Amino acid sequence: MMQVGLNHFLVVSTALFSLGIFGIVTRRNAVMVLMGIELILNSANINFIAFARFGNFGLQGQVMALFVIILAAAEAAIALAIVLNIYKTFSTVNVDEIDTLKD
Amino acid sequence: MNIYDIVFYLFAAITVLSAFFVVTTRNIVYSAYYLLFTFFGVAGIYVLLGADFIAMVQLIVYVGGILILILFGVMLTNKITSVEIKTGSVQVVPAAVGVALLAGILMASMVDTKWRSVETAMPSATTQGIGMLLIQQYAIVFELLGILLLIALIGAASMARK
Amino acid sequence: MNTISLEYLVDSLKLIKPEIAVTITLVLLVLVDLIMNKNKKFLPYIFIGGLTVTLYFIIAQYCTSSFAFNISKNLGMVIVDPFGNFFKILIAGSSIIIILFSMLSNEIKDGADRQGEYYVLIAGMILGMFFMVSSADLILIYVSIEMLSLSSYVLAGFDKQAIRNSEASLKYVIYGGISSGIMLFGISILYGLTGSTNLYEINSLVQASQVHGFTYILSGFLIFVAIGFKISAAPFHFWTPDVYEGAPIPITAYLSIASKAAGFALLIRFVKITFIQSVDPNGFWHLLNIIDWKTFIIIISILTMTLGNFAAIWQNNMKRLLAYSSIAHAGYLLLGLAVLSNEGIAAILIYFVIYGFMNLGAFLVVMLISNKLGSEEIDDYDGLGSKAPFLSVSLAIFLVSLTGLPPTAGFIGKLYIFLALVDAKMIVVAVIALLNTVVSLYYYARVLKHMFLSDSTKETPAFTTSISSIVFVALMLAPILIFGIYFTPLVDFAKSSIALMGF
Amino acid sequence: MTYFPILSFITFLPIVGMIFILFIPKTQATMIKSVTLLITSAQVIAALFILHYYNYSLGGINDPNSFQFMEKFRWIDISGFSWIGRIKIDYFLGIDGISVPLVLLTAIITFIATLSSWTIDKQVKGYFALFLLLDTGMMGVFVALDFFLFYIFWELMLLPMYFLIGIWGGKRREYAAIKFFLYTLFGSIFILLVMIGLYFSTSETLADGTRVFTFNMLAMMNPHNYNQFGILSPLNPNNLRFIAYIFLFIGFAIKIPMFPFHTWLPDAHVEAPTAISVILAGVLLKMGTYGILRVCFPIFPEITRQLVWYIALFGMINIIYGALCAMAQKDFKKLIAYSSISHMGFVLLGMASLNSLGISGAVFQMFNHGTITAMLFLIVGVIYDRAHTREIDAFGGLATQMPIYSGFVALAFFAAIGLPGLSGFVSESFIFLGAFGFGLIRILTVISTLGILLGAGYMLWTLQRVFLGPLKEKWSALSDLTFREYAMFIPLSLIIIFLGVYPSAMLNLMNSSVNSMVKFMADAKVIYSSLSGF
Amino acid sequence: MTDPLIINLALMILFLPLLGFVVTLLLGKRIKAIYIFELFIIILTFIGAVALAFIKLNYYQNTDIVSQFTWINFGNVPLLGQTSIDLGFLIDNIAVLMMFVVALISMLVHIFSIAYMKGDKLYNRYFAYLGIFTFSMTGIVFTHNMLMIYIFWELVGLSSYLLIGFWYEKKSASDAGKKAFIVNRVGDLGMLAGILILYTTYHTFTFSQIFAQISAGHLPFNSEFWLTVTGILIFCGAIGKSAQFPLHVWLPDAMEGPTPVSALIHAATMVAAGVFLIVRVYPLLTGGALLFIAVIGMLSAFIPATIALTQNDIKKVLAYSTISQLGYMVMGLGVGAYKFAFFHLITHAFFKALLFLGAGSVIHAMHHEQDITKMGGLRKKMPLTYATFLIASLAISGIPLTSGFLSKDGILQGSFAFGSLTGYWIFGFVGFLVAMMTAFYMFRLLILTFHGKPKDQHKYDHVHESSFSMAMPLVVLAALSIFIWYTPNPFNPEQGAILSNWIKTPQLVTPQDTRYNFMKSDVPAGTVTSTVPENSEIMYSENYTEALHQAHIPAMLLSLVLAGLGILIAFIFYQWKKVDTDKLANSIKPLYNLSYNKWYFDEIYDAVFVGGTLFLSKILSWFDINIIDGIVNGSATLTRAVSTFTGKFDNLVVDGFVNFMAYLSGFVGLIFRRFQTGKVQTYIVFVVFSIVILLFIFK
Repeated sequence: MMQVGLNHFLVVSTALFSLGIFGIVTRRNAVMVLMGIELILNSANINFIAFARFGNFGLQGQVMALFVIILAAAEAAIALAIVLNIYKTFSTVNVDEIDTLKD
Repeated sequence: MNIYDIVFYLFAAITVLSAFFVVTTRNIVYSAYYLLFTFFGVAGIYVLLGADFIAMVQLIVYVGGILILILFGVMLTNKITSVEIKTGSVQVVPAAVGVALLAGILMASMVDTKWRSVETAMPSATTQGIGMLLIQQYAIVFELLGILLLIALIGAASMARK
Repeated sequence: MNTISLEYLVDSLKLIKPEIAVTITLVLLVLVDLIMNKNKKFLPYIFIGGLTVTLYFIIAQYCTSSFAFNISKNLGMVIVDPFGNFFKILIAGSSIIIILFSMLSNEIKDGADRQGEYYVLIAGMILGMFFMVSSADLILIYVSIEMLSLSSYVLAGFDKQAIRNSEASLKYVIYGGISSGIMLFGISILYGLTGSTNLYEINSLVQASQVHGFTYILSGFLIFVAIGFKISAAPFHFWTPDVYEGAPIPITAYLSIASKAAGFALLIRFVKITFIQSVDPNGFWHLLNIIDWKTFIIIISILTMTLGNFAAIWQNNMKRLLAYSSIAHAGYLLLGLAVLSNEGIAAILIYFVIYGFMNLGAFLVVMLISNKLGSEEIDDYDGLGSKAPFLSVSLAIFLVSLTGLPPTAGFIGKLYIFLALVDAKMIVVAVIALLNTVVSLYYYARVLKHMFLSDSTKETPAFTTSISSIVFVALMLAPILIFGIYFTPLVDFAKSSIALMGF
Repeated sequence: MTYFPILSFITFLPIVGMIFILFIPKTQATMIKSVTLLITSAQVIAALFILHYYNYSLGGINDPNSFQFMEKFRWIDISGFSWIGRIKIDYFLGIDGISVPLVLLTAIITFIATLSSWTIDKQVKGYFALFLLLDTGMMGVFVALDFFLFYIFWELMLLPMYFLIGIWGGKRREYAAIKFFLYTLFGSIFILLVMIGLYFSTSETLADGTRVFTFNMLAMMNPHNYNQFGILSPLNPNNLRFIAYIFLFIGFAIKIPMFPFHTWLPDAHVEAPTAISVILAGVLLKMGTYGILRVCFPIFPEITRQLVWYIALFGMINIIYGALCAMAQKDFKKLIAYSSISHMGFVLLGMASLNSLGISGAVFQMFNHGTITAMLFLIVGVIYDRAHTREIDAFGGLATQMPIYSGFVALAFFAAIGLPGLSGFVSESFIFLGAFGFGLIRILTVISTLGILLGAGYMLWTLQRVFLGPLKEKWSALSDLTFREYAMFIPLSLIIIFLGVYPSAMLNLMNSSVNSMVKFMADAKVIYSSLSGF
Repeated sequence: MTDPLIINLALMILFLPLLGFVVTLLLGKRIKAIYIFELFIIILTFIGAVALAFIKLNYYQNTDIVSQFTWINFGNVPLLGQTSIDLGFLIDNIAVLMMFVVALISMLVHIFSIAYMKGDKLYNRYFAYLGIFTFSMTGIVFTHNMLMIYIFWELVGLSSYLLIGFWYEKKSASDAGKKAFIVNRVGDLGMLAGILILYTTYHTFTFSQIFAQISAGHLPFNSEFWLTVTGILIFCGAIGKSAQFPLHVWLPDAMEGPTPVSALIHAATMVAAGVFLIVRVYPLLTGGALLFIAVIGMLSAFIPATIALTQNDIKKVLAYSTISQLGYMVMGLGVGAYKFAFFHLITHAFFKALLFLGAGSVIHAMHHEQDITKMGGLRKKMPLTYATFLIASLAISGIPLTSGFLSKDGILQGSFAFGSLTGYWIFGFVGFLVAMMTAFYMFRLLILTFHGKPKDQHKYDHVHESSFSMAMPLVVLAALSIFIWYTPNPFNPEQGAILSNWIKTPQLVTPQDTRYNFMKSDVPAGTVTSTVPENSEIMYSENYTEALHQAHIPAMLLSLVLAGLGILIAFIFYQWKKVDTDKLANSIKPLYNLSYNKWYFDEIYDAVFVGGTLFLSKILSWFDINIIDGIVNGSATLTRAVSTFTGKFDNLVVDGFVNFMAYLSGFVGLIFRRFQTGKVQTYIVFVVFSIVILLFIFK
């Protein structure tokens, strides 16, 4: 195995990203979908920090990651509130069953 | 193959594998716990990348905040009494094809690209630097995030109150 | 890294007075909502007052062209320029209209006890959009998009009773979450490629570097996903019909105007600043040869307008129809960008003003009708022409304007887009767009048909419209008719606003 | 020059009337009708004034100095677009010998149609408001000299027409209305595109010496006003003028309507209320041929010369095809509609001749077709009002029951057949004479003459089936014309007879312009061939 | 050269009947006796015509009076200069003679009609129509240009239409009117084409100017061939109007009109307009065109004559005889017997009008019975009618002392001479044959009607001689059928003023080498002046004059013998019944049927032209609805193929009908719609795929 470098981190982040998307599109449970989103955000964060580290871009990347984490928290809060709301109205949180609005 | 590498592979494996389980396990609660491991793995990677502060934040916010939130979500949207909280998957095949294609493209281009890469020493403490950036260059973003959190608070409350 | 003194901050604050005004309004709304627990009818007036002040600040600094929150001597996080100000006026203006709108809406009235949150969240959206149109930094862009999104997720599900509200909200949040996630990933790649998040800096760095082109394309497209989501460009539009149908009408209207405008402003800024090489004297842009934005946008726009128009033929729900129509309009607007010239931008700005009036007007009438009929189904509009002549005729004019027939302003908007296209010799694209216009006539005319041509099958009494509604509708109507005949001021306004900071 | 802006007056008077009507309570139906009648009669008077002060010796066409009653002022002027020059749109009205007959026609036909609309009792207010709006649109098209303005007026009449057919029409009105709407919009987008292309290819020098892009149609007619690199500039070797011409032509041809774009017409006519059919056939169709004559011909003379054979060919097809289709119809109104297609073919044929005789014949035919077909539709309307059917075979022997009506019918039918002494004859013979005089389209002309044979065939056959023969029992209660109907038929009849006997009254109006046009087209051959790219 | 008196007189003659028409038509409902006004007008017209003829023939015998005005001015036309269309009069001898005939017969028919039409509910309108006919006919006669000929040509067509269909409640009448109009239009198309060629070439409609240019060597499309074609095309108008083969089918049907109308329009005047037209354009007819005219004339003389042999309807027989006689005239013109042809026009007008009026008298008396097999023995009850009818029959058969003998003999003589000069004996042969047949069927008619025993006793009992107003015209016309008015010598018409001084064969203007050999000018080529002297006599070659002279006696004798033979056979068959006609008919069944069924012209035309047109129009209409509209509207196949969504679509978009574009749009829309599943995760899959596709496109 070669020396761990930037690409290794990128591979991890890409894998996380892909798994995140996969989770979002396949899991029926809305909460699981939210987990997928978190995965995506994490993958981007890895990118930021890895790039900053290996490209010597300074701390910008880390600050970015910090912001993303905060945003992720906010988003999760709102999203969960919405999911709870859905649960109240539909009595289910299975995303694929919530399709009254369609053509 | 030094320690750094081994640790990296360890964390990478934890991260990716648990992420894989997150999106495949039928039991939601298990999923949530796998997510914990993923976050943990990511935090480890942050450490490997010299982002000590971010790693901490990752643990605190994600594990301490978001994950708990998600668990609450799981609990509130399912009947607690049922032992097995399971959920199915939909459209696995098209999703797998699509995601595989996308992942392939991403991987290929990520690996193929000649990134700007400079050999630098592992930065020491980053907290101060981040702090400076937050109140200088990124002051506006920082402030904005404050308002954003307020809005998120109000929004979530409003939603929940409904 | 330069140390930035406090003075810089203070100077910067002077430049973001509109944003500050919005923020203060926001806080004020929160406080008033808390203090005056029972009586919430002052909230909208406070809000309007705040926005008026905001508008004043925008106009006062209209011609300023400057950076704020500098990270170095001549680079900043925030750009204050006429282009951004134009969109801020658009956003603030449409916000005022939406607030008035909300005061007339039954849906919002039903959630009376939560009106405070409603207005606060709208203020949040405004703030997000203001930063979207004026930020020069990808981080700020991302944060502002999130700010806009988070508020609108909640607002889309604001109505208590309606099931569809919750659903709209859920779809919106999932869709929005993943698109901003994808964008973030794109941003991270771009950051990796250039080492900066500042658009201007990226521009110069890209010009200097010789990195793998495909990765740029990758990052560009991934970033476009979230913008495409905001402007509901195909194939990222899927949320639009569902959310538009599900959300309360004022919010639908707001999403179709303000949110889209902010998205466009962002897109234009992103494409132009990040990838520009030079602007020739004729106003055409020469972009860096790393991403073929022109082809990309043409494909997207043709896809968008075609999809929007053709799918709209089938719609039975007025809101959904207008949703598709707004998708189609996004397609037309994208054409203005596809030209990659200042003229195209001018066309977009002109179009946006007109589009704002006509689309808001259409939604307004739909809402007023919905208030009375309790339905947005087109079939229920049968015989409306005789029952509510004023509303029907107004809606007809708005729809005709959306079709783009003279002498309504909608024609002027389209005209300028086509002027830009023909000037750029993109004839085939122009023909496709024009044919799309014909298709669009089809579904707009269907509404007209139901209102005027079909006799009512149901026994619904004729209904009266309150004076305030009539005045409001008439106010929306006036610019449609006036700009259709005399559009000099409009064009002058747009023309003076195409200057982006730095170009 | 300061004089009364009569063209604006005649164009916008109906809009004023419309606004006025909007303030009349909808219960006051008679008042609404009276106001409309007042407005339209004022329009007729204004048209007569125009006629009176019209200078017969001025040519017009491409010479701005010989247009009359010109009104020109800057409407939109946006300077400072450094990269595309100034955007300048003029409010530019003016008439020459080609538009004068049509202005007159519009005034007369709208007046007649107002009378014919008297029986409308459903949503009277809306009807007359739209009617007047339509009036403005039509009038505007004939007086506008700025392409942009022309286009605005062109589109302005779409919507009222849609509603007038759609709301007050027959059973399948919705279908007919949307078909009309889609077809014509489809046509007009092509016009729009070419208009924009021309805008970027033409510039005109202002008083202060600056050159600006222009929508001025007269400027577009002069090849020296074109820019070197405009896509529709004859100076540009790679120009797209040919395609643009086709686009423009199709845009106008849909309105004529020219085969194979004609299918909207029978439907529209059959479903439209009588007055609207009258307007549609009387004025609206003329907008297509007028557009070709006013826009296609002088702006693209060299392409016109290339394609003239095809124009004549389509004219011929229209004539024969329309006539044959008319023959097969069972619905009286549809028959008239197809005959309209056939007659409009003559106009195309005449225009294609590119000589004075043919073009004056074409313009004259526009006027005559306007009056004659209007009368034919009124005739159908009268019978439909009484019998509530238009099935030709349902009738028979009406001449006995309604002798005076039948007299007018005979007049109109024979005018449509082209009987000498009635106006249709003069224009049709001029068209034949002109077209035959142009060697290129001679054969087509000869084939087209079959049209007058077929015309006689279906017209007389109809006359026989409806009016001759024994009276059917069920129609023995039909009453003859009312006073109002007299008022519609008599003016039209007088015009038809007068112009049949003394066509100079109309031809003198247009002689100078037609001659200028012919001269222009002939000169253009030389001028354009001397430009690069040819 | 104008003379105000003559021109004003001509104007009066032209416009008086129009005034009569307008007044009578408009006041017809109100004032019952308004027909008297029309009568008054026509008498005035007649007086005017007599005065005109008198003045012209006495004082201006060799001068043609022309007067014109500019009708339409085209101003300064590019490439052509000042251009205008002039209308005007050409009053020459032919015109005044023709006018006299028209006015006289018109007046007589007016008078005849007073009694004949009595009691008709549209009595006044009938007179109004007669008025407009007289007006139109006068127009044709007086005009000096092709355009006006065409204009009035159509107007006589109109009046013919109106009068044939006068009893419009009868389907056969309105059918006949329609048929007449349309068949005439067919001929007019040719004429129009001829006019188009003339105008295109000469930019004028005026005869004299056209002739001048032709004689100056300016030919249509610079080709003699086209000059011939032009002549033939103009002749097409005459084919229609004069009911020549193959457009003769309308005339028998036109007998549906009132009988006086048949006398006026369909026997004496209007149908002769075709001959008049040839007379007018005679100078520009080339040898080829004349030969064509002769052939058509010959066929038209022969075929209807054979048909007339077997017809039983009194008016139909007369109608076919009219066609046959017109064919004579046309043939006469074609073989160069210009004078005699025109002369025959005049004489024929009188005796044929007389025959028709006589027939009218009979029909009136027999209560509108027209079948001669049901008549008989009327001689005794209607002696005056019988006498006049007999004179007319003798005249048409060409028996000496009648006018018919003079003119018909002339034509036969001309065709005889033509045969001897050119070798085309066929014209002479057919001429004589027809002369015999004419005599036969006329006397067959006479015998069956007036001789023998009455077949329908009941009707016979009610028969009585006609009243004065009906008898008077018969007498006048009978008088005019006697030779004395035309020539002092009953065997040589050339001795009368009418042939020697009044009718003059015009100078040809066609190029020398296009003429018949015998018509070639003796003046050497090149010396022909560019302007044709007005009223100049044709300069035939010597040998023509010689041949004509030689043909005189043989032709006369032969025609006499043949006519006598025809009469004799008629008597044998019908009077003395020596031969069983039925048996004879059976023995030559095919021929008899051919004749009896009018050579099946109507059937063939109906099937081919009428049926063909209707079929074509049906096809096209189907095409219009299903294909043209179908391309737009969606063809049936497509409808079925996508019928699953048709139902939905119909309700959703324009009810029931869908046009193809809408179909397509709808279909595309439907596809797009499929994406909108309502499942947000599916959307995201789409997004992912879109990104992948876009990346592939732009890679």
